[in-house]
Amino acid sequence: MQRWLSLSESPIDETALVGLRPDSSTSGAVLCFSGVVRNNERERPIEGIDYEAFHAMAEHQFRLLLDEVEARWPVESIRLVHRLGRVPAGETSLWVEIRSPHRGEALAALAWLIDRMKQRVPIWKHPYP
Amino acid sequence: MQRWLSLSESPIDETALVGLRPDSSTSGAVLCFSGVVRNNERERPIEGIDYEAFHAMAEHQFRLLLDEVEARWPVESIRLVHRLGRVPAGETSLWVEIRSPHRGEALAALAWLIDRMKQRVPIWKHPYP
Amino acid sequence: MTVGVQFWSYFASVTGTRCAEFEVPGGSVVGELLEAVYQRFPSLAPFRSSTLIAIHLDYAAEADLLPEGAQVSLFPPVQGG
Amino acid sequence: MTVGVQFWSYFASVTGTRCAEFEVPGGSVVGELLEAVYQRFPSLAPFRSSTLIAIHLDYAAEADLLPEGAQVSLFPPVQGG
Repeated sequence: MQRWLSLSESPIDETALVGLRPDSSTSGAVLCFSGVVRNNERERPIEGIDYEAFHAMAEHQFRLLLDEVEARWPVESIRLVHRLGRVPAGETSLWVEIRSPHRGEALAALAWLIDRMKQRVPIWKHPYP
Repeated sequence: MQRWLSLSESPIDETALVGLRPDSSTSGAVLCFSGVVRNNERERPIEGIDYEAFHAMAEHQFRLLLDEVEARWPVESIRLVHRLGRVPAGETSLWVEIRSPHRGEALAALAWLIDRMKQRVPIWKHPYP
Repeated sequence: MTVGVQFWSYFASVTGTRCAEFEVPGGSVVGELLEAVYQRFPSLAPFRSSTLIAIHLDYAAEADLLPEGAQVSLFPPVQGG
Repeated sequence: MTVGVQFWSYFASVTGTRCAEFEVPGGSVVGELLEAVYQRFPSLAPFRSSTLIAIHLDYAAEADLLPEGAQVSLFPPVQGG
């Protein structure tokens, strides 16, 4: 399984990421998830979210999760970007792309990966202002 | 629910589609699926697939499915493009984007929509050569 | 009344045509039209159990009444995506 | 032995610091370190049941042995995405 992981304060350029997708004619399914910061948190309006990470541990935990995805599903590649620092509402904080031969395993792997990320990867949200 | 549907023989420009995504800071989840033509069909190598459609009925059936998605899930928008005619292996034949407040409904709606499409929308695959 | 029938996907190869017209009595149902179709195109009959039927743009069943001026489509299982 | 402890997210506000050092006997387990942490930072004790613990980059439990030179992290539930 090819993997590409990035935790960065830079905005996530989804157009560029899609443009850089590696060619493959063996994967029939490409599933892409963008988590966008909403303009409210528990029904109170917010400007954005400040993402704090224990960076080294977050990378390590992401790698463990990717190992587990690889063991469980026939996924050909995963690209994952998590933005850190201040992310204004309307911008993307998480971008995940999964390629697999069929859509079923991509859907299952994506749902599992995001659920687990929210339990295991040390990143915290601080809404502002 | 906003909707945008296109059945066309033109290649699907995913980068452009992502770039044209309407802004929204109320939707936390954007899920995007690309169905890519594989270089084999039932384990025999192929160059590509020629997609035949009963065009008017396909559009009508897609609209009925989108009506049902709208009734079942709090989806904010769906954009769907199905390519017709000859699609070489490695190129995208189906592109679907679903925006919703949370990822759960986007995942459920996407899985449902593609399953139903494969039962209801009159499009047929003719592998070549 | 005259009913137009279109054949899609490999049904066009099986019948050798993309469309045909049939005369059926007013008040006929889809199943009665199918009998006339299979009489003219017996090679299509073996596909009957998996045949999908539409009147104009909507799916129909064999028991459905044929409206005046119906355009019927017959096709094999669909496979978009 | 000396154990470094880091506090993440609002645990840093609760303790008023991002890191602290503790002296514990060799052979101590994580739970024993926690007792020392809560003694110095009693305001952190109410969060004990939801506190996540890591030794270096891996999750740990209260019963785990503290290795020599351990770097321990304490933090509230994570919320990436």
